[in-house]
Amino acid sequence: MLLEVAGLDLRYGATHAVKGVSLTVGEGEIVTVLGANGAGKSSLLKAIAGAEKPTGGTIQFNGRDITGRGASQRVRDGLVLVPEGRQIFVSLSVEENLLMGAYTRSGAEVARDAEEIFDRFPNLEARRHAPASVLSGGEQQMLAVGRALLARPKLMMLDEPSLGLSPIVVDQLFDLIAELNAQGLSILLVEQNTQMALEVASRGYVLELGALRAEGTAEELAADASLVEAYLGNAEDAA
Amino acid sequence: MLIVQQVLNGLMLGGIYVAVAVAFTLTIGILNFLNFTIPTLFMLAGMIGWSVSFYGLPFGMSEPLGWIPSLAIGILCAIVASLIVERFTYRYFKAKHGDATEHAIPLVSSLGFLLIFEYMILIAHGSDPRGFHTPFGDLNWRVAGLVISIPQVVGLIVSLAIVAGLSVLLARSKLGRALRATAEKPDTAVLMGVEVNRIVPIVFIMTGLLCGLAGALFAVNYGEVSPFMGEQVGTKAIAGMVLGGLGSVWGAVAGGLIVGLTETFSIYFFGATSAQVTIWGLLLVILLIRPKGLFGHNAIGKGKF
Amino acid sequence: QETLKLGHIVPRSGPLKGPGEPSIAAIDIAVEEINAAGGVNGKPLEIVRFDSASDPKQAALGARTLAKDEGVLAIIGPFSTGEAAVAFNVAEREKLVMMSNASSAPGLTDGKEWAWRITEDEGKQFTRLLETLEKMDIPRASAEIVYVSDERIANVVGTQLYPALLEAYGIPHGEPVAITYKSFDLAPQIAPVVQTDPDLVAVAGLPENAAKTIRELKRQGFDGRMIGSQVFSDPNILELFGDLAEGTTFMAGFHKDSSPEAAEFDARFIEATAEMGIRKLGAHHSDAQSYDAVHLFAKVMEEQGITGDPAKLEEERLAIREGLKDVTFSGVLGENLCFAGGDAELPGYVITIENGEWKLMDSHPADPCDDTAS
Amino acid sequence: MPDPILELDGVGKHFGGVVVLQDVSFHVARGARHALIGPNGAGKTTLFNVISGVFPPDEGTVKLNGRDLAGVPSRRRIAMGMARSFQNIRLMPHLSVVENVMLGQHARQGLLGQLKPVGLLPQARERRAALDLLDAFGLDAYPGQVVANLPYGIRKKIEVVRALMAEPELLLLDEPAAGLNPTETAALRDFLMEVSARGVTLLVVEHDMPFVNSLCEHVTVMNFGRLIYDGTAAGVREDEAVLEAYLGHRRKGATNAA
Amino acid sequence: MSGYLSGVIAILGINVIFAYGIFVTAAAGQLNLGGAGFQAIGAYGAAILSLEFGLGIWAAIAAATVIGGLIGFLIAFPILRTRGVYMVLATFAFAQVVVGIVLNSNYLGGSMGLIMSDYIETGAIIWATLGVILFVFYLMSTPMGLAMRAVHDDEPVADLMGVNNRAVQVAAFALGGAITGLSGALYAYYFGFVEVQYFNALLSIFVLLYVLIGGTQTAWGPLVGAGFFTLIPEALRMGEDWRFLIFGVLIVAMMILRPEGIVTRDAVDRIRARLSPRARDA
Ligand SMILES: Nc1ncnc2c1ncn2[C@@H]1O[C@H](COP(=O)(O)OP(=O)(O)OP(=O)(O)O)[C@@H](O)[C@H]1O
Ligand SMILES: Nc1ncnc2c1ncn2[C@@H]1O[C@H](COP(=O)(O)OP(=O)(O)OP(=O)(O)O)[C@@H](O)[C@H]1O
Ligand SMILES: CC(C)C[C@H](N)C(=O)O
Ligand SMILES: [Mg+2]
Ligand SMILES: [Mg+2]
Repeated sequence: MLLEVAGLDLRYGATHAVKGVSLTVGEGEIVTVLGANGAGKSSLLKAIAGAEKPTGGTIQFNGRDITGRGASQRVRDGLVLVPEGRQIFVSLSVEENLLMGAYTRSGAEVARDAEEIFDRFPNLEARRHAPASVLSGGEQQMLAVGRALLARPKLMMLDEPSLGLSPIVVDQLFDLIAELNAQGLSILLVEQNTQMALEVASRGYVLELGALRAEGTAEELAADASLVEAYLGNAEDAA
Repeated sequence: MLIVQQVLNGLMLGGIYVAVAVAFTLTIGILNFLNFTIPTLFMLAGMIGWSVSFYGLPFGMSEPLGWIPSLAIGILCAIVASLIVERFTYRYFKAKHGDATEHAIPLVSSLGFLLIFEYMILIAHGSDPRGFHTPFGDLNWRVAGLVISIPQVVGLIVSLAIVAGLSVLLARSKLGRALRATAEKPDTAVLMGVEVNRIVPIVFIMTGLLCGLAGALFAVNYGEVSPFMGEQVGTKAIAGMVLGGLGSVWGAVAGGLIVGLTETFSIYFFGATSAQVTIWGLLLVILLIRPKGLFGHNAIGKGKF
Repeated sequence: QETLKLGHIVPRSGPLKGPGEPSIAAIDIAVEEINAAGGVNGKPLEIVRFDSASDPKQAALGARTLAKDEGVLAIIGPFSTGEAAVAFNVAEREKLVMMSNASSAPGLTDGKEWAWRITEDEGKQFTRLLETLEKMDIPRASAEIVYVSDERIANVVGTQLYPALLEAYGIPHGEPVAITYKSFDLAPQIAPVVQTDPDLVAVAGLPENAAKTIRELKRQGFDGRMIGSQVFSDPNILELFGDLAEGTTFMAGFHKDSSPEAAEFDARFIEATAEMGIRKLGAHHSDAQSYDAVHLFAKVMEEQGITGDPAKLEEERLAIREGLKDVTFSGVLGENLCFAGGDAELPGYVITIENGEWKLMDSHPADPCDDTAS
Repeated sequence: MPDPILELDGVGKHFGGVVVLQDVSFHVARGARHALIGPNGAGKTTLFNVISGVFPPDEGTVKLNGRDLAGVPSRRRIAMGMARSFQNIRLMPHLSVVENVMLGQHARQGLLGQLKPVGLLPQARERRAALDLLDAFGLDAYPGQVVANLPYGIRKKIEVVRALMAEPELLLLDEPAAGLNPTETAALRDFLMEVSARGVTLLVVEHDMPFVNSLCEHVTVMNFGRLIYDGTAAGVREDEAVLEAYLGHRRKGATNAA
Repeated sequence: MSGYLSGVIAILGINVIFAYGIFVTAAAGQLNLGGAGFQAIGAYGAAILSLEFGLGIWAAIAAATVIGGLIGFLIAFPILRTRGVYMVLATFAFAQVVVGIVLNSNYLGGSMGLIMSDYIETGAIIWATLGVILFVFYLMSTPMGLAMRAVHDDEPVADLMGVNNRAVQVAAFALGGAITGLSGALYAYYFGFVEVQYFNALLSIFVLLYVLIGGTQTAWGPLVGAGFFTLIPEALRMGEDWRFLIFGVLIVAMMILRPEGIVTRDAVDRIRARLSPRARDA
């Protein structure tokens, strides 16, 4: 297993946001975490990334216990989080934001990889030297994803990457996820676009009020009527 | 002749302000942190330098030392103090939610340190100014009836050299980028792999070094140090920094020199107490016309809707 | 009540800490002497201190506290003109004697009943200096004035006394040049002063300011004489001025060689301050004045039969004031000294620095007290 | 179109050399549920900013209820009946949830109302109104909390509630469903249907096409700052230009146009 | 009441009022590092009105308050052109100029100060303090107070909510100027002396610290902050210079432990909830 989280617990003062969650992500796997607003998905990812200090449990990455490691060290280990809400650096230019993603790397490849991102997201190319603050919401999201890709991680955790992206770009994004996965990148994905998430993922977990409510293969989850009712919505309802 | 001499006096006085103004502008520009301990770092270098040259190292570790090693120790102490400030102010400053007064948090702790350092020195050495003696009889250069202070000229040149280096470093390098990112969103910078606790201290080391050097030059030049020298130079340096525009290193250079000249001529024409009105009045007027100073950049905004 | 309580308001921090704080040692020496000899009316003296931090308001607060809470019989201090000008109002309100030990601006006690001081007026002292200069025919064709504008006493002296007195002695002078207490770079102010090449530069400022002034004067090539009244006349200026001090001439209200008692006091004082961790080269006139103030109070209290009984506090405070009115006293300051109005009449010593030493150039006896002036 | 509430006529906007809006003209009918869609960077949010007065258009006019808004300061527009939410959540971080919502009432209170000590009166009408609206959105668990730490989806909803608190005639919503899961999205849609039934006109920017399709009867599509489609919701699924630029062909039968 | 206690209470009262003057602008997002300047205006206003124009105590205090407000109003326009740290330093510059003008004016006593002919006792200050506290609590409970806090958090959004940012900020400055002016007038009458050196940069810094350490989120902040700052040094009085050192350490510790100030909304809500479970949603 690439990532093994066991009994992870996270409290913010009185709020018990994550309650003893265990999950695994295998080498080359795409795993998704689903749940309602406030279920604790973002908190879980932040704890795995080291941005929040868990109050219990252990995290193993690449066969090594990283529970006590700092967030920046985990990036060096190859564990990267694309945080919720974009979090781009508005005081840096678009290009500088991308390069920040490659902070732990150096060499000529970085520039090449950056060009590749620009090729994929022409909107970014057009604003390359502009301050990132002028980007539209969706463009900022593209930038956030592109930035994470530049880290060349082993495991990428994406927190609602499709937020604010137009349908075409969502498609592109999920294609990209599949493509990267094919190249060996493992992915832990939190998505509100549950149908697409379950389409690309092989396995999934469902969180409710901080605790694991269900886990299984994507097909199992998609077929679970009670889950569909609570989180996944159903096609007729939406149509 | 008197006028020429006064222009020289103004530029040399401004030279002292420049180094401190640059230190201010660095921490504001890079870390968005108005670090009020900067004047005390300047003072620490001078006072500790004096103390070592007068009493020797503490706990009887040495006899009084010569002026060069004493000032070197003073500068070192300023750097260490600056690092202590980093440890207890900036490191605790996590911009959780952006709002108009957020820069107040480290600012307040830095004011706490201002009191701590100033009163530590006052407790140790009292409030009196102390003479600082160098072996040079006369540190002045007299040409054509003009008196020019050599340490001040050296100080100005050193400041300018450091400034030139810094401005290139910050605008272009990976370090500069990481620092700016950290200033804006420390939590996110960490997620990029930035070791915030390693790179932020670099800024504080530079700050300590700049202030320390300025403090040492001050001691040599005026042959005197005092626990209040920081306040004196600090407020004017702030004026210089604001005049130039926050975060603009060359702006701080220009601002520092403008303040020096303004002060000198204000004193010359209207008397000692007039400088306060002219310097700060000029600042207000300039802010009225250019709310971001002469060479200021746009401040970090919240981004778009 | 076991002891007779006197208040002492002293600047233990702020700009006046340097000259002001050592008065603690001077007062303690006197108290020790008196108590060792059996106290006053059989009771030991006790000093209750309050730190004014060189701040007039703190001095006033201290006066109020000492008067109301501590029930002191009288107060020594506050130290400086700035502090006294404000705190004296409290003395009037609370009705107890306040004896300032250093404030020397003219007119400070005028129209007040409870405000006293055991220092000599700067105007009188500077007049004595000018007299001596004239007597000794020291070059004085022209003068410039440099003063510290944000210290009350220096400001009064620099803007009012020096100009008037220099004129009275026929010495032309330029517009007084202000420096501020904390200015470090005096080049812009001093440049025009040196330009006129005066014989004398009269300085009004605390020792540190005087030190800076002389340093800048010399740097710019001044070769005349720096003079001053009492404001910077601290024995420590020898160290503070360094080798630039030579020839500086000024007034002091105390001189250790004026009497054997004075010399003994000076020596004990240096020891006592050293114990406090303060390095003094000798007693400042305000230290001698503080020392004598304690003895003076002891004398008056003895004469008035003060008991320190809290029930009689009000009347005993009044008795002390009445006792001061026609007292004469002797001490380290001089013999048979007295008060004219609220102000003590004290001698003045003209000091010049020669070969790195204080040298007595001339001395002026205390004026006699004129009973009609008040 | 009969009685449009909002009329845009030839609106243009550029930042420096970058043209962001170009000749945008369309109307929003009173009482309509109108969607504004388009690719990322098409200029939708910019158009919202122009309508709400964050910055003036460089060209063209914006009319609300027939009145030209040129020169009307942004803060007046909410009192004229237009309220909006924000794509990047902009709640007041130091205000509690209920205070954030009460801020929505600001424009409706006169100077005297501004001086009523609402905070000292636990039963004040202003507070009750805010609490009731929060209840209606299922947010009754949160009123006293500071918003900063709430989950994204919750904050997104509070934004909508705050805008509604202004009792607008025209409600501009910038991606209200972003960050909501399908079930919550459906609930939001139902709620907006109710709001619409009360006569409030909706202009919604949204990328969630099932949501758009089930809520709005009229759709305007932008690309590169220009209008490329303005018509019925049904028609947009057949429009080749829109498919090309925005929806994409591949999954058109599946998720996007469900 | 003992003399010492009444003295401390008077200073506390003056500081509390002063802090509220700064708080009112800080609550609306404007950090005023020019407190000393505004207080000097009140103090010198009262002094001149009483010494030169013979106004009675209360008339002079009221007039000084109005003058403070007026100057706050006028200076708001240029100062509000700047933002963030620039504004902090513009207010600082303003105070420096005010003090500089006093310093250079013989009419205002220059650096020698003015000695008042009348004085007030602690009781008067206590009443004034209570009045100001009640007023600010009232203000912060109104929609206007809410608007001020909204301006503090996010100006552009407040604007779109219909808040007239400019008016709120100018009003806050005027009100802050008036309250600060009041504190200055009381100061002048209580100490019987105004001297310009008192109104120095450190004073501006201190009063801002009262407010920021107390917390800008609720009207309790300045009360707690000014109380803490006035009383702790008194409690530490034995230590002389040490007390400021300890004080500095406390400031740093405070910011580490409670970066948003001693009193935050959360804290107030929690206390209130404990006191009356009914008002939990307040
Ligand atoms: N910094 C924080 N301090 C206090 N409570 C927090 C903090 N961050 C999150 N919480 C609380 O933890 C719980 C879980 O929040 P989290 O953001 O992880 O939910 P989520 O599943 O990501 O929701 P969403 O889908 O809306 O993003 C919520 O109740 C939230 O209020
Ligand atoms: N101040 C500015 N300077 C330069 N370009 C800008 C500025 N503001 C916006 N833009 C550009 O204008 C375009 C439109 O932005 P806008 O935010 O309106 O897009 P949008 O349609 O809302 O997109 P999204 O769906 O991604 O939110 C973007 O490409 C953006 O980069
Ligand atoms: C000791 C002196 C400097 C005090 C001075 N004589 C004064 O009146 O303030
Ligand atoms: Mg989340
Ligand atoms: Mg948008």
